Amino acid sequence: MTDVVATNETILVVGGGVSGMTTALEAAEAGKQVILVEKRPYVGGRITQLYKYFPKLCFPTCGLEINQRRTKMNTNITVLTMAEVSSLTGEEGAYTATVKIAPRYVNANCTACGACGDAVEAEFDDAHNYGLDKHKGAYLPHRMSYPERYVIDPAMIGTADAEKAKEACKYDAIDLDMQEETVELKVGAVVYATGWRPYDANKIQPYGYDRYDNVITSVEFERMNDPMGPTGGKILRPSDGKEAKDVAFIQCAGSRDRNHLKHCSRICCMASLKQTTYVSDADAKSTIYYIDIRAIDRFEDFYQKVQADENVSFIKSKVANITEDTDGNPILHGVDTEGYNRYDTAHELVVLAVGMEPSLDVSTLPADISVNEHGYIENDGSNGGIFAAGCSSDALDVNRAVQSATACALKAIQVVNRVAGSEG
Amino acid sequence: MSDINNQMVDKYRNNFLKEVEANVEEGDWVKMCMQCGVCSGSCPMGPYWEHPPQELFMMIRAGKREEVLSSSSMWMCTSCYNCISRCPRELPITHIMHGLAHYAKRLGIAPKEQPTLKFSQKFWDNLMVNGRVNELKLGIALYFIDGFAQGVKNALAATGLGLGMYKAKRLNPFEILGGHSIKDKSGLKAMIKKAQEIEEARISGNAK
Amino acid sequence: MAKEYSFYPGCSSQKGTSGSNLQTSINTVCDTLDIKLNEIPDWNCCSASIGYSGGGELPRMALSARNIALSEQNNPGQEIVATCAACWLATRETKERIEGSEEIREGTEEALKEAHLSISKEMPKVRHMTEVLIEDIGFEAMKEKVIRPLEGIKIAGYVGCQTNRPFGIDGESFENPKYLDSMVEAMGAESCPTYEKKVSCCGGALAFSEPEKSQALVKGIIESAYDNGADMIVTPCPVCQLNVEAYQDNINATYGTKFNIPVTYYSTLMSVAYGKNAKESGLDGLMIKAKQLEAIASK
Amino acid sequence: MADELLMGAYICKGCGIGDRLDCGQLEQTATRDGKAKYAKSHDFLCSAEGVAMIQADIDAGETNHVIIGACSRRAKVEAFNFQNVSLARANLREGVIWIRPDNDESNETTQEMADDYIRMACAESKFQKLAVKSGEQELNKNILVVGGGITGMTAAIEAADAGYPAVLVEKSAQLGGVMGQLHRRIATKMPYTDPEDTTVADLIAKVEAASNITVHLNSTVTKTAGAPGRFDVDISTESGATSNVSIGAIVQASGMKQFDANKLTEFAYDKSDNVITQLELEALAKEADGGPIKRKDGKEVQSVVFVQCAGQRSQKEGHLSYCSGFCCAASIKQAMYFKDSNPGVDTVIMYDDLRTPGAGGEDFYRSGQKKGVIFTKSSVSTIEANGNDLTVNFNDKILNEDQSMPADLVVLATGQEPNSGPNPYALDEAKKAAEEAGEEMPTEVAVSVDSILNLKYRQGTDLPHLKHGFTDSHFICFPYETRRTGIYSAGPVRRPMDSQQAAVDATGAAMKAIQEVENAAKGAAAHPRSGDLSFPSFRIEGCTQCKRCTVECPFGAIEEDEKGFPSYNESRCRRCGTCMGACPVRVISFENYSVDTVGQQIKNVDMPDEFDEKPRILVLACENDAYPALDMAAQNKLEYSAFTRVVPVRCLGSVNTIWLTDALNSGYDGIILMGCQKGDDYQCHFVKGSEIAHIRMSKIADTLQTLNLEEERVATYEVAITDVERTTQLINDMAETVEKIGMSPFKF
Repeated sequence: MTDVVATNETILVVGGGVSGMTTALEAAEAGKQVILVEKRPYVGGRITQLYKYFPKLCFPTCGLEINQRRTKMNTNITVLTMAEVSSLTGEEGAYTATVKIAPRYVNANCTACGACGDAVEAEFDDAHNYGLDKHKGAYLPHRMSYPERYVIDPAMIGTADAEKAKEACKYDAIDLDMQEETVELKVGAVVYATGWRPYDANKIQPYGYDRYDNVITSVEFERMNDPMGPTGGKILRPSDGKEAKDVAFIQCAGSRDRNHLKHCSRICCMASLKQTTYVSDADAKSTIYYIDIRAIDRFEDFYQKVQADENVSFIKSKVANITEDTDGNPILHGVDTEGYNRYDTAHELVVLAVGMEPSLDVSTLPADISVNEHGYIENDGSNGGIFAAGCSSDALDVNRAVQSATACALKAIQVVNRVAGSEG
Repeated sequence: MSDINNQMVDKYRNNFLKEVEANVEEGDWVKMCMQCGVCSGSCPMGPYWEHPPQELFMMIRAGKREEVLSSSSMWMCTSCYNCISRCPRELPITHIMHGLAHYAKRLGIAPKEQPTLKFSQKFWDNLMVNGRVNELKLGIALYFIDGFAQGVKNALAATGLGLGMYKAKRLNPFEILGGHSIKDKSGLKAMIKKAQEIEEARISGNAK
Repeated sequence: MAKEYSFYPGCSSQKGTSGSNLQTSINTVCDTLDIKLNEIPDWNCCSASIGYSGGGELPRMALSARNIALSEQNNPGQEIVATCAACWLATRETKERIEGSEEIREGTEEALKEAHLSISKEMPKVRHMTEVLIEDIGFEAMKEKVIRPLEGIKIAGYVGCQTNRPFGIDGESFENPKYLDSMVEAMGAESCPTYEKKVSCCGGALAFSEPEKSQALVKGIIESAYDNGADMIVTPCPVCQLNVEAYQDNINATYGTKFNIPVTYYSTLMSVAYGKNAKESGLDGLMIKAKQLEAIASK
Repeated sequence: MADELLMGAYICKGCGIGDRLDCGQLEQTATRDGKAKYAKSHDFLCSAEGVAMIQADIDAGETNHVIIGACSRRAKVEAFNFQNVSLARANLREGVIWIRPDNDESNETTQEMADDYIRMACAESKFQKLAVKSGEQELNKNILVVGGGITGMTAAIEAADAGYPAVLVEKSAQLGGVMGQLHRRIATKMPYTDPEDTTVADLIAKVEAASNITVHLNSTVTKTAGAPGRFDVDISTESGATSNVSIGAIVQASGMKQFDANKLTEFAYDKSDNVITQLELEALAKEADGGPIKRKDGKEVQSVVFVQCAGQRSQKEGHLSYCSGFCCAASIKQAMYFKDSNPGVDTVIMYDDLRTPGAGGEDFYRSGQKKGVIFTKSSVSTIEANGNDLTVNFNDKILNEDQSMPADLVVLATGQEPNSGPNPYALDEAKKAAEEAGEEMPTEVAVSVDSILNLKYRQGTDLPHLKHGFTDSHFICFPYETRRTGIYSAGPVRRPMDSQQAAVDATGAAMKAIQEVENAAKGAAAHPRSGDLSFPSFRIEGCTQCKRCTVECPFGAIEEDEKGFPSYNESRCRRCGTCMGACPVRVISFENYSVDTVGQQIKNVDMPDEFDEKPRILVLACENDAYPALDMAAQNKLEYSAFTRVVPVRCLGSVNTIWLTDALNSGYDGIILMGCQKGDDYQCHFVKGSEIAHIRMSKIADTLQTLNLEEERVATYEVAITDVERTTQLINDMAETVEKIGMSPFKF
C-alpha cells in the first residue's frame, strides 16, 4: 500500500514531464514538500521520446539525467508513477486530490537486472516508440527510465508468461496480485503539467496517414532518428525498409485548421527544421511545405542556417492531398502560392508535422477553472491555488515550458507560504 | 460597360475588396484567406484556372478589379466542394466563385464567349420556363450555343449519345412539345421576380 | 408500419429523363424496405448549383425554399429526402443558409409570399436517400432482404462530389468514405476499397460547356476502376451516372481507350439483389448493359 | 561524526555479481588491499534488510566511511542514501559483469577488474571527508530587482508575495518601462480578439501598495560586491546620493531598447515624419485614446501600411539577424487601433512570414482579418516620401509582381535590442574570432554601454552575453542558469519576447532568486549540483598566486584578496572543480572530491608488470554524460576491454594534469578523457569545464615527450550521453592502439 504524507503545505504537481519535473524540483530545492504524479511508469514525459532539441541539436536525455539525479537526491519530492489524478476538489490552500495508481506488478525490490524480461516470450507494441516496434511483456520502458524499475504489461496478467517472469525474479520484486490503488491527498496548491499529445494523424484524411505506409508523423520520425530507437537511427521507409533519400515535411498537419486544431502549435516549424538536419546527415534531401515559417527570436538564426543547406528546399503551400504511386512513393499535390506553381511531386517519405493537443482531461478539474477553447488552462489569476505549467497552459517549446514551470513553482510556493503564515 | 459597373467603379474607388464584400455572394469571407493554397491545389479543374481561388482572393485584396471580374477562372468551378471541405479557414470558396461569376455577369464584364457562362444562363432560362429543367430543349439549345454550323457539328457528334439515351428511355423526344412542368408557374415566376428585385435593389443601392 | 418521408425527386428523375432509371430502382428498393416516399406536390428545379449565371443568390435560395415550403405544407412533420445529390445539396444548403442569416431569411420569405408560401422557423431536416438507408434502415436490415446475392461481381464504388461534400454521411471521411463499399458488400458483391477516385469529381457540371475537360476527369475515374479490377461502377449520383456512362465512346475516340464499363446506381444493385427483374431494377435504363446483373436478375 | 576513519565495505551478490565474481576474494581485497576495517557480502544489498544491516553498523559506530560494491552509483541512489557518513561506490554491475562476456577465458580478467574497483572505492573513501554545512552565512531574503518595467515590477511583486522583500531599482523617473509607453497590449486571454489593457497601472499600484517592496527611482546600481546571500549593493541616484543594501539574490530586468530606425534609410524614416516606428505609433494611439488617430501634421490617418521585419531577419550590416517575435502580433494590434475607431481606414500589413505562434496567436490573427486588416506577403523595397505623401514600393510575393501603394502613414516594425551591460568576455571572444579568422589579435574592445550591475568581480562587471547581446542561458532545459550564481536575468534582456512571456519569465527568475537565497543560507550549491555541501578550500602555504583558478572559474566565483591569494565565495561556487583542475601546485580540493580522492584511485589500481600482457587503460569520464552513456552501454550488454578502469569526474574541467602524469608514471598504457561538447553549442553543464580541459590536454603532449611515450596513449574526446556505442568503441580503440604500440615501459 502506497502511503504518502501530504499536508496543506504540500504542493501537488500533476504530470512528470519536463515541466512537471521542473516545477517539482524548483519548489523542492527551495525547501517545499512536493508530490509528483505521473501517468506513465517513468518520469520525463515526451522529451524521453525526442532525439535532439532545437536549436542546439543537443540531447534531451542530457538534461533528463541532471533532473533525475536532482530528483533521486531530493528527499522533499515524492514521485508517484502510473498514477493519475481522477478528481480534485476544495479551494486554495485546502485541496483534496484523488489519485488512482495503476498496478505496475513490480515493487521497489526491483534491481532492473532484466531477468524477468529475458524470461518472458510475449511482446507488445512499444508505446515509447509510438508502436514502431515491440517490447517484451516485462520491460524497462527506456534505457534511462526512472524509477529504474521494470513494468509488467497488464495484458500479461493471468498468463503463464507472467508466472515465468515471477519465477525468474530472485528478489520477490514481481507481485502479480497488485491491485489498482486510490489515495486521497490533502494539498495546498496544485500545478497541472499534464503536457501534450500529438494530434491524431488519422483524422487528417487528405494526407492518408491511415492509407499510406510512407506517410508518418513527426514524433515517429523523431524516434526513427534516435540510435536507441526502433530503426537504430536510420531513416527507413515503413513500406519496404529502404533508406529514404527524399523526405517531405508537411507543416500545420492538424494545426491552424478549423477541421482540426484551430491554434498554431508553435513547435512544429522548428521541429521540422531540426529534422531536416537528420535528413541532411543521412545525405538525403528535404522539402518543407509550409504556410508561414514561425521561427521566432533566436530560432531565426537556426532557420537561416537550414536555409543555407542546399539539401533543404522550402515551398510555401499547404499540401492539398496525397496519393501514392506504384512504388509506394507518396505523391504530394498542391500549389506553390508564391507565384502560382502547381506541383504533383513524389517523395520517398512524408513526415506530417503534427500539432500539439493538450492532454489535460478537463473533467478532472474543479468546475471554475478557466480553460480556453483550445483546451489549455489559462493562468489568469482566477484559478485559486491551481496553476498550469508548460503545455497545459499553451503550445510551448521546451525552453518556454521550463520557464512557465519555474514560474508556477513560485505561484504554488506563494500559496503554501500563505497557508504556513496563517497556520502560524 | 453597364452603368451599374461604372457606378460601382466610382463608388469603391480602388477598394475592390469592399465592393466584393458588399455585393458578391459570401464575399465578406475573402479577407479571411491566409494564402495557404489548399483550395487551388484541391480543384479538379486546377490546371485550367488562370487564377486559382486563393490567387483571386489576393488579387481582390490588391484591387485588381478588371482582371478578376473579366477572368474566366471562376467559371471553371465544377461545384465539387473539395476546396470548401479542405479550407482551414472555413471559406465557402465554391459559393464565392459562383458569386464572383454572377456578379461579373451582372455587371456585364464577364467574358462573353465563356461556355459555362452560356450554359449556366441557358440552364437558368430553361428552368424559368416551366419551373423544371427540360433536358432535350436544354440539350438542343446547347448544341446551337456557338451558332448553327457548330451546332450541327455538336449535334452530330452527340447523336450517338442521344440515340443511346433514347434507347435507354432516358431522352423523350416528345419533351420538345412541352413535357415536364410545374402547375403554379405564375407563382414561381412572381417569386423569382421578387427575389431578383430585392437583390437588384440591394446592389444598386450599394452602387449609390 | 412504413417509414414516411417527404420526397423531392428532382428533374433528372422524371419520366423519360437522364435519371429516370434511378427512380425506377429507388421505388422497388423502398417497397422492399417498407419506406414510403410522399412526393412534394408541384416541386420545382433547384438550379443544381449551375444556374448561378442567371440566378443570383436570393433567387436560387427562393427556388429551394419553395420546395421546402411545399413540403412543410403538404407533408407536415416529414423529413425531406432527395435521391439526386445536387437536389439534396441545394435544398439542405438553402435550409442552412436561411437559418444562418436573417437577411437571407427575410428576403426569401418576402419572395415566397409572392407564391403564397411560407417556411417555418425550424425547417424540416433535408436528407439524402443513402443517409436514410444507412441511418434509419442500417446495413444489417438492408442485407436481410437480399434474395440473390450479387456474387462474383467486383464493383468500384464511385461516390462522387456532392453526395460526399460538403455534408456527406455523418462519420464518413470526405476523402475516403466507406459506406458505398459497405452497401456493395451488403448486396453480396465484392468492393474495391482502394479505388482512389471514389470521390474525385467527374466534372458533370461542365459536361456540356467544357466537354474535353470533363471527359478528361471521367477518363481517370474509369481507368482507376479498371485498374482496381472492377466489372462495373456504382454511384449514388444521377449526374455522375450519366457523365461517367454516356461519354465512354467519346473518350475512347479521343484517347484510344476501349472503355465499356457499366455504371449503375446503388439502388439498381439493391433491386437486383432483392430479387427484382431487370425492368423493375432499371437495368433497361443503362446504355452500357450490366450483363452480370441482368444474368442474376433473370434467374 | 567521529574523526577516526572506519571503513566498512559491503559487497552485493545480487544481479549476478555473486555468480560471476568471487565475492570472498572481493572482501579480502577490501580488507587486505583497501584497508577496510571489515567487509561483508549480502545476497541482495539494496533490499530493505541489506540497507538495514548497513544502517545498523553505522548506528553502532562500526563505520563512518561506507563502501558499496554493487551497481553503478547512478542506481539505487535512494536505497544507499545514508546520513552523516561518506559513501564510495564500486561499480561491479554496470562497470564489470555487464560489459564482460561470461566465459572461462575472460573470468580471470573480469575478477581483476572487480578487485581493482574495490581497491579504488576504498582509496576514494579513505581520502574522502564528509562535506558539512559551512555555516558561512545567515538567511538573507532580500531580492534586488534591477529595472522597473513590466518584467521588473512582476519579479518584485511575485517575490514579495512569497514573503521575500524586494528592492526595485529604476533608472528613469517612473515605473512602467516600455510597456508604460503603450496604448494597449496584445490579447493575452480568451477569446484573443482585441487589444487589452497593458496592466502597467495595476502593477504600479501593487508595487506601491506592497509593504515589502522598496522602490528607488532615478537610480542605478553602482556597486555589487559579495555573493548570493550576502551581496553588498550600492544604489545611487542621479544626484549622487548612495544607499547601501544587503541583498540575497538579484533579478536583472533591464529590458529592451528599440532598434534605431535611422539605419533604415531605404524606408525614409529619416526623411518623413509620417514614417514612424511601432513605439511612436503607440504614442499617437495613446493621444487619440480610441478616437481617430492623427499623424504629426494633424491629418486623420485614412490609410496605414505596416512594414514587418524592418531591419530584422536581415544579414545587412547594422541590422538584426534575429526575429523579435512580438512584432507581427503588435502590428495586428496596432492595425486594430485604426479599425476599431474607424473600419473605413485601410490597414495593410506587409509581412514575409506571419508569426503569431501559440494558442492565442492564431485567434488574434484571425480577429485582425475579421476586422478587415489586409495581410500581404511581400517584401518592401523602398518607401518614397513626397511632402506628406508616402508611396510604399513592394514586391507582392503571391502575385509575384512589383507594386506600389500610397499611404498616409507607414509604421516600421523595428523590433527590440537587449539592454545588457558590457560583456565581460568581449575581449576573449574577439580574440577567439580573430584567431579563427586569422586576423591580428585585438588588444581591447570598445564598450558602448554602461554597466548595469557594476559587479566587483574579477571576471567583469556584468552578466556574460550569449548572442546578439542577450544574456540568456545557453541551456534549453535550464533557461535560468547564468554564469553568475544568484543573478538571474529576465525579460527581453534575455531573449526577444512580448509582455506576457516577460511576466512569466520574471516570475521564474524570482523563483530562482528565492531558491538561491535559501541554498546560500544552507551553504548548498545551486544547479546542477543542487544541494551539494562540499566546497573548495586551498592550502595557502602552497599557493603560488598564479591566479589560474581565479581566471578559469567559469562562474567568476573566485576573487583575489589584497595579498593576491585567491578568495573563494562559497555561494557563487557551483562545485565543478575547474579550479582544482587548474591548480598547478594542487593546493585546491573539496572535502569529498580532491586531487587525492581521484589520484589515489588511480594509484591503487593493481599494475601487472610489462610482460603480463595486461595493459591498464584509465578512463576519466564526466559523471553527467559520459558515465551514464557507459552505464547504458552496460544495460545493452555492449562489451569493452577488461583492462579499463573508469573514474567518474564532476566535470572534465576538474581534471588535474597531475593525475595523468602520475598515471603514466605508474605504468598506465592508455588514458581516455571523456567530456561534454564544447564550443558555441556546448553541452558542458559547467559551461567552460570541458573546453578548458581540452586546452589543458593539448599541452599534455610535452609531458608525454619528456617521458618519451607515444602521443596516442592519451586521448581526449567530446562525448554525448547518447554516445552509448561510441563510448565503448573509443575504449576498445585505445585497447587496440596499446596493443599496436606496446605496453608502457613505466611498470615497476
